[in-house]
Formats: sequence, structure tokens, C-alpha cells
Amino acid sequence: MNAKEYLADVELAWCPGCGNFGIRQALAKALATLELPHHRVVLVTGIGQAAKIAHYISVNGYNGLHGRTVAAAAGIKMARHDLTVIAESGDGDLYGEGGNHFLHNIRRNVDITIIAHDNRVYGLTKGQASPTAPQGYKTKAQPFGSLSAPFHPAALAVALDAPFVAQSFAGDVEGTAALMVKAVQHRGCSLLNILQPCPVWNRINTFAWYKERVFSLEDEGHDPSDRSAAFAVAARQDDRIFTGILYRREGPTFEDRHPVLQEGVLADRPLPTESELRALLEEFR
Amino acid sequence: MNAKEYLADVELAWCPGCGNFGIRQALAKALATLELPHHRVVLVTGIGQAAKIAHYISVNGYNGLHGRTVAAAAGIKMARHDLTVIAESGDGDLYGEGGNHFLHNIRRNVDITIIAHDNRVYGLTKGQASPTAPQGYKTKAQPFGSLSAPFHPAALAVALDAPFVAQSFAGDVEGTAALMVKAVQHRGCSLLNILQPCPVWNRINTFAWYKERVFSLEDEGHDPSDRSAAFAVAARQDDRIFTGILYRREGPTFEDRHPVLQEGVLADRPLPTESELRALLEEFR
Amino acid sequence: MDIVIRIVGAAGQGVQTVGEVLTRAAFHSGLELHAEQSYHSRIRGGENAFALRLAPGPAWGAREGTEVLAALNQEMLDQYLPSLTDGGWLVCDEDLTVSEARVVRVPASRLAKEELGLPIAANMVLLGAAACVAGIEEESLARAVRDAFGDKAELNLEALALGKQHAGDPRLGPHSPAYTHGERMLITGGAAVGAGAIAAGCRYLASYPMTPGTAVLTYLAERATRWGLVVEQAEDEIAAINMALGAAYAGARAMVTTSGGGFALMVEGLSLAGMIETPVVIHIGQRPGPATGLPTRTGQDNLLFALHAGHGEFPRYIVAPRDAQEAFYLTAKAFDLAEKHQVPALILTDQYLVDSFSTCAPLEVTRVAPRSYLLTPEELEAMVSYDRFAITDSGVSPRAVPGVSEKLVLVDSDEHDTYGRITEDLHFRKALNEKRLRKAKGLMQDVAPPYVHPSGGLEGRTVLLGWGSTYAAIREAVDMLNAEGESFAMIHFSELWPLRTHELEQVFDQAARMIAVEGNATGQLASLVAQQTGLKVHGFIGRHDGRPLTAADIAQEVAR
Amino acid sequence: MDIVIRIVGAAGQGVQTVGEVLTRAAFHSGLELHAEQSYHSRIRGGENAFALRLAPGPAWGAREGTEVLAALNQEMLDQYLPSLTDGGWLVCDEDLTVSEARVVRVPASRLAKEELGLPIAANMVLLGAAACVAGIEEESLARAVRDAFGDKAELNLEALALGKQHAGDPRLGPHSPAYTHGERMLITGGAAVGAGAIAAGCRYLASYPMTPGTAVLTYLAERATRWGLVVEQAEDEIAAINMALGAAYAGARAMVTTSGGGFALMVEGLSLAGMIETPVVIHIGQRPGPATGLPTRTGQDNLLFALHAGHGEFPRYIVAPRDAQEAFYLTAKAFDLAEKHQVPALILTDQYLVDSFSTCAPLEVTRVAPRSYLLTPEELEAMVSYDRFAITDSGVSPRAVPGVSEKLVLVDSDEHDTYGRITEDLHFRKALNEKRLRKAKGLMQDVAPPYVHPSGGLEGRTVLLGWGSTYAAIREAVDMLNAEGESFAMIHFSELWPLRTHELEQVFDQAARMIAVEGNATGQLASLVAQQTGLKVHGFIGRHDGRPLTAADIAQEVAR
Ligand SMILES: Cc1ncc(C[n+]2csc(CCOP(=O)(O)OP(=O)(O)O)c2C)c(N)n1
Ligand SMILES: Cc1ncc(C[n+]2csc(CCOP(=O)(O)OP(=O)(O)O)c2C)c(N)n1
Ligand code: SF4
Ligand code: SF4
Ligand SMILES: [Mg+2]
Ligand SMILES: [Mg+2]
Repeated sequence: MNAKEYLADVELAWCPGCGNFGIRQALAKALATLELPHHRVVLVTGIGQAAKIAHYISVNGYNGLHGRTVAAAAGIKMARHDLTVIAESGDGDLYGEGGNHFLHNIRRNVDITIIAHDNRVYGLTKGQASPTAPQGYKTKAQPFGSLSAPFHPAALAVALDAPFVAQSFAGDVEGTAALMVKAVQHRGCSLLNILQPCPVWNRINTFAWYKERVFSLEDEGHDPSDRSAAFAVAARQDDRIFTGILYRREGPTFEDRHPVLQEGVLADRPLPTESELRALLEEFR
Repeated sequence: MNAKEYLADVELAWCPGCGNFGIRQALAKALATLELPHHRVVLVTGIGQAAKIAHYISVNGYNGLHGRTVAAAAGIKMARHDLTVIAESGDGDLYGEGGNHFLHNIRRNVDITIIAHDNRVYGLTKGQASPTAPQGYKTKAQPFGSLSAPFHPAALAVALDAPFVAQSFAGDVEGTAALMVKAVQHRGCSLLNILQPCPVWNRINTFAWYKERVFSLEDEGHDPSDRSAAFAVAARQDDRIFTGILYRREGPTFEDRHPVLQEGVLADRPLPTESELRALLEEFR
Repeated sequence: MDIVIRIVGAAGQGVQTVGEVLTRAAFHSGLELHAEQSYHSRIRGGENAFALRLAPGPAWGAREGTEVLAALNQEMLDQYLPSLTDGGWLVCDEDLTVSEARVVRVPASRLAKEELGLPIAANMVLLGAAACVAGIEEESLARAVRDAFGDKAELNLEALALGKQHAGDPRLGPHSPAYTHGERMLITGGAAVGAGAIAAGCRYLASYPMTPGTAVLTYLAERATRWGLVVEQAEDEIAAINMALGAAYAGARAMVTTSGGGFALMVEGLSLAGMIETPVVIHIGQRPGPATGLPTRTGQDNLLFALHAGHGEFPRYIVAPRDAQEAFYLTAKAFDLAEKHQVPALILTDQYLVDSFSTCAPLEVTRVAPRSYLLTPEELEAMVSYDRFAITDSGVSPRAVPGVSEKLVLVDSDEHDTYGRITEDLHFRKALNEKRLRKAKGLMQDVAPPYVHPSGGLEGRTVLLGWGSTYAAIREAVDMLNAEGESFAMIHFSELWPLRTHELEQVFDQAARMIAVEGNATGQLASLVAQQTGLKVHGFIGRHDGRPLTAADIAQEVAR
Repeated sequence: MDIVIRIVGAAGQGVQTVGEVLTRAAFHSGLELHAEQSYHSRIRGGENAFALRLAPGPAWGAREGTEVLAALNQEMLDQYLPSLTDGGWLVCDEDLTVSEARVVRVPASRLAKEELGLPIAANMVLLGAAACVAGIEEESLARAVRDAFGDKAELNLEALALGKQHAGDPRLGPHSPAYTHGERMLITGGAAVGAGAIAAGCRYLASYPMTPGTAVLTYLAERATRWGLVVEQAEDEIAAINMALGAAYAGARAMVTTSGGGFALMVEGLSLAGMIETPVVIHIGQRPGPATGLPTRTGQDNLLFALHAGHGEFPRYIVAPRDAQEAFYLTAKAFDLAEKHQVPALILTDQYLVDSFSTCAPLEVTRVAPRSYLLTPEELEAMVSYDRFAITDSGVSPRAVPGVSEKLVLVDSDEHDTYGRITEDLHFRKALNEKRLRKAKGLMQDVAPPYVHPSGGLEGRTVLLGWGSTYAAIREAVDMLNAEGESFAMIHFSELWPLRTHELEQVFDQAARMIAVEGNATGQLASLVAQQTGLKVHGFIGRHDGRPLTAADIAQEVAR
């Protein structure tokens, strides 16, 4: 299939030069590579600049509340586990407001793909520090710099034994698309954290800044099946930033474990019949 | 000081044989060891069986909402950083409903001590699986067993680079008290996860069950300053359960970093004077 | 015969088990009954009370006064002894101290230990005695024990026999049966909501435990595999409502169950449901607030909160069933109207209703027969294009779910155009907002009239206005008050929003005096009535201490 | 002179910067002004409009019609050109296409690039031209530029000069100053709330960014070190309110700022504030819902939500300032009454009020002078024992904070006894619930009367009923309508809860017709009035498309 077909023909409300454009291209490419029919994909987003992508890719879309992306995606997947469900949003949405759903859906291991546009800021609300912002990062809301330590999504995901943890750089559309394909293909709750420059608010973590620092885990011979090694990489405090698959393991998903979902798609079950209703009420006699 | 003086003279609503009693004894002992005047301590709790401890220890108490223990504790500490603030609650409260505050206050590194009564169930609401319940754990709400992987608080805390991460067993009052002392003394957001049998609902993780499995990190020569080693221990999937200090590091707290708190206790600041008010309004002229 | 058998003890002593067995025995005997539970927020110790009321006609609801008091410990004996009516009997262990003359002392603990070798069977020995004193049929009791204990029934049956033996002859009864098997059902409010949900085709429940909402969670969880539901414990209530909305968007009828405090966390999600026009059913088991309040007690203090919850303006449907039977039907109706009008529907029950057992006419499956309002894949394929939020006169747009046809389905929490795409075009905004609000009209047409009793001739009467689970208490109070002249009447709402005003206006017009009766301190329905009609009640009777209103409460207050 | 200078362009083109400079210039010139902002929810592109209204008397609020339109791009030029009044002037770059005769074309881009070597200064060139056309004093403009740009002012001043040069002579003005320096202040609603908070002794703000609430967050963050506040960005709104309550319990006056959707997440915390009787101030900058709705637009659709939010029943104080000046005073009052009565206080503003600049009489510090209501350490030491929730007639218990004396302070989200200890004693429950609710009486005594205009002789008039930021539009509409006979009047509420009913009843009594005017679709104040008084308005004028109501809107609707 052709990647272009997945690009919705609408005006994009992103700023010129934003990393979001590359991510959109990558997603279209990934969907084409996966040969997924448009109507068999649900793109679930929250609120933020990143979250607008639900309107920019022509698949089914659920553009819900800020921070609740992953919760909504889990509900959708449980109801229709025959569809491909992608939970995509900003770092503020997924790791800040939505931190609890991030934690617990990794535990639940519903087969969804979480894609984070990690620009280290709250873009849409004018540049406040997001959870991934570096300590000391200055904004209008943090005039003497963010006091909190940055959140390392990959380290956390590995600590939660997430089945697939990867990171890419928005400047590398091909690489990002390739990782999206693998993340979607992997069964279980996959995470792809995308390093996304926001030229308007984040004048520190620019395209150039990332280009100088990113390296490929594959090139370094990293073994993604080694959890300790994965944690060590994720926790590393040096100046280099990894891309590629950090950690990967196989295992049953929520759907695999759920006896009712094993019988078929939940939303396809017919409404109860009269005789079922009678049986239901037997216990009250 | 005498530990008994910290035990409030009220009826305890816990069940006979519950691990909570030992934790209460340990806390009283720890406060006595720390020689903390009653009125210089605030015990912040949420809602649940564990959370009732705010009424059972005679210090200041803030028994707030289920799941919001750590958030309230952070607010209290920021307002009065001269007081010792302990955020104590159940595993459901701290890791389930309150998961997001757990994450982000470790990042914030406010100097509070988080004490979790980890009984792997929601005790007060009649025994549903808590986030730390083992996969497959059966309850009325999880009749075919919990489908989610258990939450490992210590692994998560290490992934977040929490400055102090420890675990104890409620059956070991002395050991628990000793770790409480260290956790309170450590500057920054400390975590003590206490393995707490709940004889009523949790018939699996009993006193005897834990006794067979717990071991002391100290005995094994674990080096708490080694983050990778700490993560390896926390992520271990075998049948043994560690107690002791898993990870410890020094570093500035939120209060150390905050210019306004450096000047003194926030709540002690006087109300603004008329001349201050005049100066405040200058910018609108 | 209108008797209350009250079993009192501490949590962990089996008050509930014993009470349920006794309740089922009475049901098997063909007695009309209502059984109410009250307990502390703890797992062991504290106060537990189970009150089974038996009556020849309807047993209505809770009442004060005890005809048979079975006390499992001294503390509760002392507390409840004053409730014993003239002619009432106390049943207790011989170990307890009591000066009451009308007492049946049973060496329950000793017998359980010595005769049965099972100390915990003491409460069964006591049950045997109490049931005997109360005149409950032996066979019915035995059947209830067998149902409850299965394999382990034998020892319990022996225990019952020992108790009966010590009690001697029945002091009350015999009670003539009011019906024969099959003519009535026995159900709790919580089970009724759960069964109503399954009957309506509910496929998905995501919830976080919270008393008394949990009753519906466990009811459904235990039946999930049998009836094909996913019942998932969420990490918090925010997850619950957003998971449910996700599932509903994807085509699974979805529900959440909680209490006021948990609902407080769902309010943003409720507003989202309004915006994306996605049906979801929210069960709120009320308990007294603010905040954690009295977690295991009852109250009616969430009506105005439920009505106005959520930022922005959007239609919703709110019911508050008057009893378990109605809880079944109105839960099914909530699902139906949520689907039909694509709105959130809220069911307000309370701890009293959720935990109480009552007998009722058999639930009729033909009254619920669920219908689908979704576009079929065939209909969708036949469409040239699909706009999820097409503007219609009714405000309801034909609804598709994703994945079943090639038509894409887009929903958005931002204001959007008819396709579902985010827009800042203020004309779209106005049109879409008006479209959504128009649904209130259609909803109103589906709301049934309030219950008015007696049905005619209210002129000059004092009319009691109520809602939800206070129905029985008010109904009984009206009868009590009318025993001395026909000057009282009632109007009762089980469907609260949209609020029908027509009947209200008529009643206000005819009545000499209107008194609101509610399980809260401020008169929330009275406020709502004033808001919608401009009519103000003349008096208010409220109870807000965590216990249900009784007919006697009301009659006394009215008389003052 | 009543002129509107409207600067329109895309986000990122500097519309706001240019608009603010112009506004300050007008302020320095001694002109009465109101400046309103409208923008899309995006960072670059889309629509941005800044409308500065200048008037000899009060400039009231937003109005349609443009006397000077400065268009920074073609799209916005086309969109706003129709708003140009007779005698109005368009100012734009020579690159843009326009058939309008009354146009001042400036080669702004070219000049900026060629003359100044700074392409982004094009908007400053245009500003120079527009200001000249509008008759704004040169010195005032220069001063505003120097204030805004500091070191970098020179190039901008050059740009202005180039623009002025191309514009030639002023087309409008000169405007005679209405005041001299010091007689007026210039302030936005957002800054007024922030300044009011600092003035009231606010020490703590925890919030999560949300438009338009963020304005208060950044205002306070930028001034935190100077005035000694902790301003912390929370991980979510639930954290925010619970952090604030923690801080307040510990003795720091605390606040949160958000919008409707964020407030929805704080509702459980609000109920906790009611239960633990801990003061907290909640600023809700309203924007149209449901859900995310129109995130950068204005509306008044959270009144009933704010009033009924939270499970359980407890008193609260709600204000909705009519303009920036009042926002300062009412924010301070909200802090004061929250402390005095130990209740949560809610401030309802909206995007329009938060973002608008207006001139006002200098804010008087003596009117806010904050007072402490806390027990002092000395008073506490003198007490034999301390009960945080002692029963009092007023319902307000003497309040201590932890750590300042040896007296312990215990608060509980569960129902509790007077000490603060969890209890299931239902008598305590009743007593404590009634104690809390009694505070409503004292609160009511502290509420000021609504604004009624004209102050007497309403008989036979049509009276417009409004609240919050619609004040100016209604006030101006009344004047417009009364130009042809004195048959209109208004009653306006800035303090909404407890709702004073006395004046309302009087006005309803005298008025021939009552019309509610609100920035929503359903008439929320009208509902509230009916709820409290039984009085129903006769008409409703609502706007819910995200733009503020204007006097013309109202006058037109009334005339229909
Ligand atoms: C409950 C709630 N709180 C706050 C907001 C306001 N809000 C909208 S987008 C956003 C932050 C977006 O940041 P991020 O998720 O990182 O996305 P980005 O814009 O950076 O792509 C916030 C705080 C909201 N819409 N809802
Ligand atoms: C918002 C909210 N949701 C749910 C509840 C109900 N609730 C009370 S305690 C509790 C669980 C307690 O579990 P845990 O924190 O592990 O404490 P434990 O009782 O096991 O000590 C829950 C779900 C509540 N009080 N508030
Ligand atoms: S604000 Fe930043 S992240 Fe958002 S679109 Fe603009 S450049 Fe991209
Ligand atoms: S329910 Fe469990 S945790 Fe709670 S008091 Fe009883 S034994 Fe302890
Ligand atoms: Mg971001
Ligand atoms: Mg627990």
C-alpha cells in the first residue's frame, strides 16, 4: 500500500519545522508497510499538539481527554481485539496526566502500541516543562528551572517488564517507521518513545542537538532480550541517547489470558435472547 | 523517648492477627528512636485499613482521600518543611489509585517518607487484588485470577532513581522499625515497602509464607549504592524476597533546590504588609 | 404479622451469612420480606446488624422495633435491647448478661464446641433458636442452609437442630404463606442493577472497588464468563470511565459502578461522553459524604451533583430506582436510552437499596428486550460517506462503530464538525452544541410519569415528595398517616432527569401542603423541583445520619 | 471617540505582542480602554485577533465593528474586512490583495528586510502605521516599545517610525486624555486574580497547565521568588488540589488554577476541603465545553457545575468577577472568606476576562488588608486540649495548624468526632454535618448585594439578569436600549453563592419582564435563581459559540 493514502487531506495545525511532521510521515509509512486496511486501525490520542495526529491520519480515530489516551485505547482493544489499536500522544499526556494508566496498562499487557511524541514540553499550552524535561529547564511556569528529575520512560517500562520498549528520533523518519512496524507487530503493550524536537518552545533539544547524541543500539550490539542490560542503557546518565529496540520479550497478552476474549470479539456478541434472559433470572427464584 | 507514648489510646479497627499491628508498633518505636516530638510529625494517610493508622499514632494527622496520600504529604512538606512528614497507606492507595503521585513525587524528591502496607489486596473493600497481587490471584472481583502482572514498587522506585528504597516484613517489628528510622532520616523521597500479611483476605501471602521467603540484603552483602545491582535484585523473579535497604543515594531535595524554601518555612511567612501590597501593584501603573 | 428479626453482632461473626440464610428460608416459606443491612467500615469487630422484616402484605422497608433479637455479642445486645417491642423475644448465648425477662438463652458456643466440634457454628445454633422463636418453617430453613453450604450443610443442619431444641416452641407464628414458589423473586438492589445490565446487553464493566458500588462489580465479575462480559478492575476511577468509553466507542455496551467519591473522579469522563455522544451507564451507589464520609452507610446526597456534574452543557438521563425490582428495569432502561439517545445515563442507588433483599413479582424478560440502535455493516456499506455527527432534528446522529465496515469513525473531545474532525469554526460549534442539547427533548418523551398515590383526589391533602429508595418508607408512612383520615398522599420520582414537570404542577396545584422527604440535609429534589418549575415545597423532612428513613420517622415528623 | 483597533494575523506573527504594545501606548496616553483577545488552539498559524477599544468614558468590553484594521495576513484580512465600519481604515502590507478604498498600504515586509535587516520587524512597521492612522500619541507608543523590548527597543522604534512615515497623517483622533498618569491602572483579568491572591497572602499554588487558567499560574510563577510563594506544576489536577489542601492544612494559604476540565478532576478534592474544613481557593477560567471543547475561547458554562460539584453537602463560596478590577478584590475576598469560614472558595472567570486588558481606578490596598483567623501558638498553649472540629454556633471551629504548638491537629476525610478522629457514631455524624452546613449562614452575611442599575424605579422595566464577565456588555446594552426611553435595567451578580435572594425578589417584583443574559446555552443563573427563589425569568439571551457577548448582541436580541 501507499503511505500517502494514510495521510488525511486536512490542514495541519503544527508549527513549521516541528518534529511532528516526521512522525506523521513515519506512521503513514508504517501503516502502509503493515498493509493495514484503514478501517481496521484505531488511532487513539489525548489532547496536545501530538494528539492532533488523530485528525491527520486517515484511520478510525478516538481523540479523547488529555492524559487518558492509554485507558481509552485499552477499552477499545478489549472491546474489539481484532483491530489494531495505537495509543499516541504527547509526553505530557502519556507520562504526566496519564502516568497511572501508563503504569497499569503495561502490567495489564493489553496488545496496544503506545507511541509518545517526546518533546520534553507541554507544546499546546505554551511550553511548560513536561515530565521528560531536564532538571533546571526554564519556562514561564518554571522560571528558575524545573526542580524535578526527568522521567525516563524507557527505564520505567523496563522496570515494569513491558514486552517491547523502543526509542527513535523524529528526525529519522525511516528508522521511526521501522520501529513503529515492529512495535505494532509485537504482541502486548509496546512502547515507542520518539525524541521529537519542538522548535518553538524547546530551544535546547533541537534537531541538531539530538543528531549529535543519538546512536543505534543495534550498531552497538545491544541484546534486547537482556533486561539488565536494557535497564543499564536506559539508566545511563551520559550524553548519548539510544535509539532502537531496548527490550523485548514474548508472553501472553491480556486478551490471551481472558477467557471471554478467547471466545471471540466482545463487541460482536449479539444482544441477549429471551431465553438467555430467563436463565439469567433463575437465580432469583 | 518511650514508644508507647506514640500509641494513641483508641480502639483499633483492625482484625485480630493482622500485620498492621506490627507496623504500628514499629512506627511508634521508630518515632521514639528518632526522638521526634509528637507535634513535629505529620502522619499523612489515605483511605483503607492501613490508612487508619493516622488515628492510631499520636502525632498530627491528615487522613485524606484514597490514593492522594503522597500528593497531600508533598503539599504539607512544602508548606512546613521543618516538620517530619510521613506518607503512609495501603498498596492500593499508594500504587493503584495513587500511582501517578508516587511516580512524580519521587521525581520531585520532596523530603517525605513513603511507607506502604503491602498486603497485596484491597483490605477495606473486601479483598480485591491490589497492584502488587500475584498474577492469577483469585478474588470475588477477579474470579479467574488477576490478569495483570504484579507491580514491583522497589523496581519502579529504583528505575526512578529514588534516593532511598527499602523493604521490610511486618512480622519483623524490630527490623521494620530500624528501616523506618533510616527512611525518615534519609533526605529526599524515601520508600519503605512493608510486606504485610492480611490474614482475612490474603490466604496465600501469610506470615508463614513470608517467613520462609524473606532474606536480608545486608546478610547477602548487597551494596545499596549500586543501582544496577539494586535493579537486578528488585527484578529477580525467584522465590526469595529481599528485606533491607535496596538502594540509597544522596542528593539535593526539592526544598534544597527551591529558592523560596531556602529562605525559611513557607507557612511561617507573615501576611503581606500594606507597603508590600503597594509595591505589588506598581506594575499595573 | 409484621415482625422484624434482627441479628446483631460484630463483623466476622457471620451476621450476614446467618441473615441471608434466614432470609432465604422466609422466601422459601412464601413470606413477603424486606431485609436490611447495616455495618461498620471494618472487616472484623464493630457493629453489624441484619434486619429481616416479614409481613403478610408488602414488607415495605426498614423499620425500627424488633420482635426477635438474635444477639451474637454483649455489646450489640446492650445496644439493641431497647429496640425490643412488647411481646418481642431476645435470643442469645447463655454467656451473655441480660436482665430481660423474655429471653431464650442458648448455650450456643458450648454446644458448637462440645457437640459439633466446630466453634464457629455457634451462630448457626443461635440461628436455629431464633428461627424457631420467630416461627420460621423448619424445612425452608434446612433448604436455605443446604443451598448456602452445599457439601458442608450437614454440620450446620445439626447446629440448627440443637438451637431449635433449646428454644423449645415457637413464640411467634405460624405465618401463612403469601405466595407459592415461582410467584415471587428474591433479590437485592445490587444484584438487580447487575442483572439489569446483563439483560440490557452490557458487555463491559471497568471499575475501581468502592462501597456500595462494588456489589455490582462482584455480581458481574462472578458472571462474566457465563454471560460473556469483560469485567476489569481499573487502576482508578478515571481509568474506569475512560476504558468504558473506549469500549463503548468500539461497540460494547459499557458500564461503570462506583460511589459518590469515585464518581467525582469520573466527572471529566462524563463530560467527554456528552461530547463524543457515546453511551455509557454509570451506577452511583450513594453513601453519606462529603469526602469519604460514612463509607458503609446510606444517603441520598448526590442528586444535584449527578445532575450538574461535568463542564459544559449536555443532556443526560438519570434514574433512581425505588426498589430492587425497579432497579432491574431502570438499569435496563438506562442502557436502552443511553444507546438510543447516545448520552450518558446515571443510576443513583444507595447502600440501603444495594444491600437490601426484598421479594417482588417475577422480573419480566419481555419488558427489557434489548434493541440495537447501531448502523449495520450493510447500512454503512450502502452509504456514500459517513459523518458520525450528522446534524438531525432529534439531535441523534446515526451511529457506527469502527472496524465493521470500511467507513471510518472519528470522535473528538474538542468541538468538531459533523465528521468528527476538530474545528474552530464557530458556526459548527453552535450547530453541534445545539444538536447535542436537542436530544433532551427526545429523552423527555421516553421518561415515565412519577408515581402518585392515591391516583386521584389530592385536593387538600398533604403530599409527600420523594425520590429513589425512600419510596417504601414514604408509601408506608402515607398509609400510617391515613389510618386517621385520608389527608395524606405522595408523589415519587424514579426518573429524575429530564424531570417531568406536568404531574408536579398538577400535584402542587391540588395539594394543601407539599413536603419533601429525602435522605439528605438540604432537600435536593426540592431544589430541583423549584429550579424546573418555580414551585417550592412547604416543608422538608431529611435524614442524613447514614441510616435509611423509615415510615415512623416520616409520620412522626409530619405529625409535629 | 469610540474606536476599535483590530490587529489580526496568524499565531506566531506577533499579534499579541503588537496588540499589547499598542494597548500600553493608549494607557500611557491617558485613554480609557478595553482590549480583547481571540485565538485558535495552536502555536503557529490559524487565527489571532487583538481588539483594542478606546473610548472617552468607560470602554466597556468587546464590540463588533472595526475602525482601524491592521491585517498581518491575507486570510485574516479577508475575514475581518467586512467588520470595517464606515469611516474605518484598513492597514496592511502592500503584498496583500484588497479592493477596499480606505486602505493604508505599507511595504512593511520589504522595509523590515531592506531598511532594518530584520524581517520579523514587519509587524512593528505595520504597528507604526496603524497607530498613526488611529491617532495614538507617538511618545506613548515609543514608551510602550521601550518598556516591552528594553535593550532591543531601538530597532523596533525605527520600525515604528518607518510605518508612521508611510501612513502619513493620522486619520482618527487626536484623542483627549481621560486621565493623567497614576489615576488609572491597566490590568488583565488573569493578572488581577494573581495579584489578588498575592495580596491576600497566598503562599502556595499547585496547578497543571490549562488554558485559560494558566495565566494565573505563570503570573504567580514569575513573581514567586519576589513575593515568597511556592508555585509548583503538579503531575495532574488531582495532585494539584490535594497538594494545595495539604499546604493549607499546614498553614499556607493555597490556591489552584485551572479550567472546567481540570476542575472536573478536582471535584473529589473539593469535597474533601468541605469535609476537613480546610480553606482553598480554586480559580476556574471558563471556556466552552463539554470536554476539551473550544480550549482557547470563552464561555460561562460552569456555574451550576461549580455550585453542585462534589459528593455530599457542604458550604462553599463562589464569585464571578465582572471585570479585572473586581477580579482583584474578589480574589482577595475569596481567600479571606475561605479562611474565615474554613470553606473552599471558587473564582469563576473566563478566557475573555482573563485575557482582556482594561483600565480601572487604582486598586486600593486598604480594601484587601488580609487578616489571620488562625489560633496563635500562644492561644493554643493556653488551651487545655484542642479539638479541631469543636461544635460552635457559627459552625466555624477555632483553627490550628500543626507544628506551631504542642497541640496536635488531626483532620479526616471520614466522618469524625470533634477531635478529628474517625467515628461511626451516628450522633456525631449528624452533629458534625449540621455544624458544617451552618457555616452557610455566616457566609451569606458576608456576601455583598448584587449590582442593580439604575438603582431605583425599576417598575415596568425590562430587567436584564447577568453574572460575571458579561457585566460590561449588559451595562452597555442597557445604556444603548435606554437611549430610546428609559425602559431597561439590569441586575448583576458577582457573588453567586450563597445567593442573595432579597434583591432578586424585589427586582422580580417590580420588573415588567426579566431576561437572563449568559454566555451559555441553557441559562444557568436563571436556573439557580428559580431554584433559590422559585422565580422564573421570562426570557433568555445566550451565546455559546466561544465569543463574548457584546452589547449589540444583547440589544438586538432584546429588540426582537
Ligand atoms: C485535564 C486537562 N488538563 C489540562 C489540559 C490542558 N492541556 C492541553 S494539551 C496539554 C499539554 C500537552 O503536552 P503534551 O501532551 O506533551 O503534548 P504536546 O502539545 O507537547 O505535543 C495540556 C496540559 C487539558 N486539556 N485537560
Ligand atoms: C476514590 C476512591 N475510590 C475507592 C475508594 C474505596 N476504597 C476504600 S479503601 C480501598 C482499598 C484499600 O486498599 P489498600 O490501599 O491496599 O489498603 P488496605 O485496606 O489493604 O490496607 C478502596 C478501593 C475510596 N475510598 N475512594
Ligand atoms: S508547539 Fe512545538 S511541538 Fe507543537 S507543533 Fe509547534 S513546534 Fe511542534
Ligand atoms: S482486612 Fe486484612 S489488612 Fe485489613 S485489618 Fe483485616 S487482616 Fe488486616
Ligand atoms: Mg509534549
Ligand atoms: Mg492493601
